[in-house]
Amino acid sequence: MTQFFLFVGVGMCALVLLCLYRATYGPTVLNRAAGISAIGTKTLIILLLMGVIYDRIDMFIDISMVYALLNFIGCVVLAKYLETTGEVSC
Amino acid sequence: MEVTLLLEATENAFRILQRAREHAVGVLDTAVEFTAEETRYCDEKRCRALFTGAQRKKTQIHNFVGTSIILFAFWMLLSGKFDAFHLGLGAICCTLVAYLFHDLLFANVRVGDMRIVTARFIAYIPWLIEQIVLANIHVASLVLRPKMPIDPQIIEFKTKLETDISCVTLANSITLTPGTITIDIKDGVYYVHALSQKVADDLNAGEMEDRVAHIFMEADHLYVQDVLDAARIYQTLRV
Amino acid sequence: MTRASDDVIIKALARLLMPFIVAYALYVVMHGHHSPGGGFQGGVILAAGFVLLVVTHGLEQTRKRMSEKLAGVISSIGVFIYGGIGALCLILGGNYLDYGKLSKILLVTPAEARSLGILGVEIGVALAVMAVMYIIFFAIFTAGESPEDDGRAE
Amino acid sequence: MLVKDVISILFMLAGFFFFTTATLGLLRLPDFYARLHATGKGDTLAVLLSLVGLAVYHGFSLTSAKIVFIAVFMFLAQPTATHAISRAAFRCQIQPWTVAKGREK
Repeated sequence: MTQFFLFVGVGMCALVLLCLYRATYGPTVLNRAAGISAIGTKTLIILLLMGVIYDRIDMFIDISMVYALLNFIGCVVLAKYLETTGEVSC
Repeated sequence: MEVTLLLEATENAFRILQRAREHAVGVLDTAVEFTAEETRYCDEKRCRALFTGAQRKKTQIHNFVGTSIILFAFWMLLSGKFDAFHLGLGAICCTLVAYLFHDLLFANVRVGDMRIVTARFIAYIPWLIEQIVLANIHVASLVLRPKMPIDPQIIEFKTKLETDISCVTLANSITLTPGTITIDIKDGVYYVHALSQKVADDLNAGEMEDRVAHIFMEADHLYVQDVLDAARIYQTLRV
Repeated sequence: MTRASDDVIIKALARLLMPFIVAYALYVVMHGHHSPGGGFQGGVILAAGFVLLVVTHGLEQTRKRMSEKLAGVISSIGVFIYGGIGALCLILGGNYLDYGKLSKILLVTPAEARSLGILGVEIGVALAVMAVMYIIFFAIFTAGESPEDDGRAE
Repeated sequence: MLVKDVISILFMLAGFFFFTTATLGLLRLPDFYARLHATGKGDTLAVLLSLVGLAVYHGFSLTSAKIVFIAVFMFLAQPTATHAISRAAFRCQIQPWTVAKGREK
């Protein structure tokens, strides 16, 4: 069972690398924001899988909750900043 | 001769006096009427101020207690330690947070119809999850086909929903259902990005809007609870 | 600074989530000694909650709950709590932040005194970190022009 | 192998499949708004399924209650974050990709 979670985690890391392409070469800053938001949700699951594999899920669940929270807040703040300044075409 | 003149003059003087007296009485009467009106108006105003003050105080206390209870349940879920020390810490923290943010969690919510809204909302969730699964299968089928058959467009429609929370529920439901995301809301007009003509037509049919309006009881008996609240508070004020 | 635009969705979500974010931050602070986290992390989450409130509800709504002056006072109180507990340990004859010595005045066993001392230090650190982050964010967001300073500057 | 494990594996695999389609959508779709379709919907359902799988594997305890809480939070927050980004783009007058524009190039 642990091995299955390990494989899922490795696959998730591969997906994060694919998202990283969008976050790096995305044509504008908005595409980068979308890519980073997608990376955040995948990282949330990777953290929980690490918790299951190391058998310390009660500890990792707090970390992943904070990660979800900060991902959301960062996304909203970035959107608000881009909307106020209007510098979206770089 | 002089006597008749004198008599006439006296009569004239009497008549003028009489008219003046009538006039004065009329003025006084209107003055009295005005004063009565003024007092009644003042009374009404004070009564209304008292009434709204009492109502606001009552909702504030309700909000404070409700927020504290919900936060304490949340704290116990997080903490997992049920000894007196940690529960005491939790009580202190929750009271502090509820004092700071008591007007945020329950803004524009009437206490009476909470239960019906919650029950209907829970009944709404399975339909929403079914829609989300359909949406994902739609996206997956689009992406896995080599030639993506999409025809994106932005559509606008005006909503009939009034309160904030129902607008939010409708917007997030639109985002989660197949082929559409909410882009903007301006003065009750939704701007929705749709992936193809078919989903745009589905959205314009307005099935989801009717469901959301049914959840938050916007179509029927919106003001019954207001009347009930007002009657109760007036009664306590009069006694 | 923030336009009075009708961003109903983000506003309503922030309204719903805000008490839970702050309660979670306080949980992270209070349970720092037997789960991950502690003063610094809890303070940062608290400050992030206030940042969300500023971004969605505007400056005035946030100032009503905590003004910049109050934040300055809170940051000083946080540093004072941290330094005070450390100095108290020095006075009671231990090293700096040697919590075991606190058992003489708290009337508990040294182990419990250590736990309570760590809790106190963490509360101090969290208050200081939260207030300083809040002040930094306000200074950036208003570009250094605080309306509270207007009277004194002229 | 227990029944619980099988259910957990099924949920995790479904979640992983939807994560994959969301990522492919993020890479393949032609336009910023269309990419948000993939991440906004795909990540929500995938996180939901994965968290349910983990909660089933862990069994009934306080930890799985916390996992359910994260699921509720993501359910609320992910559409809102999608809306926030797309609104920023819309207010800055970025026009969406259409079929006619695609043919010109």
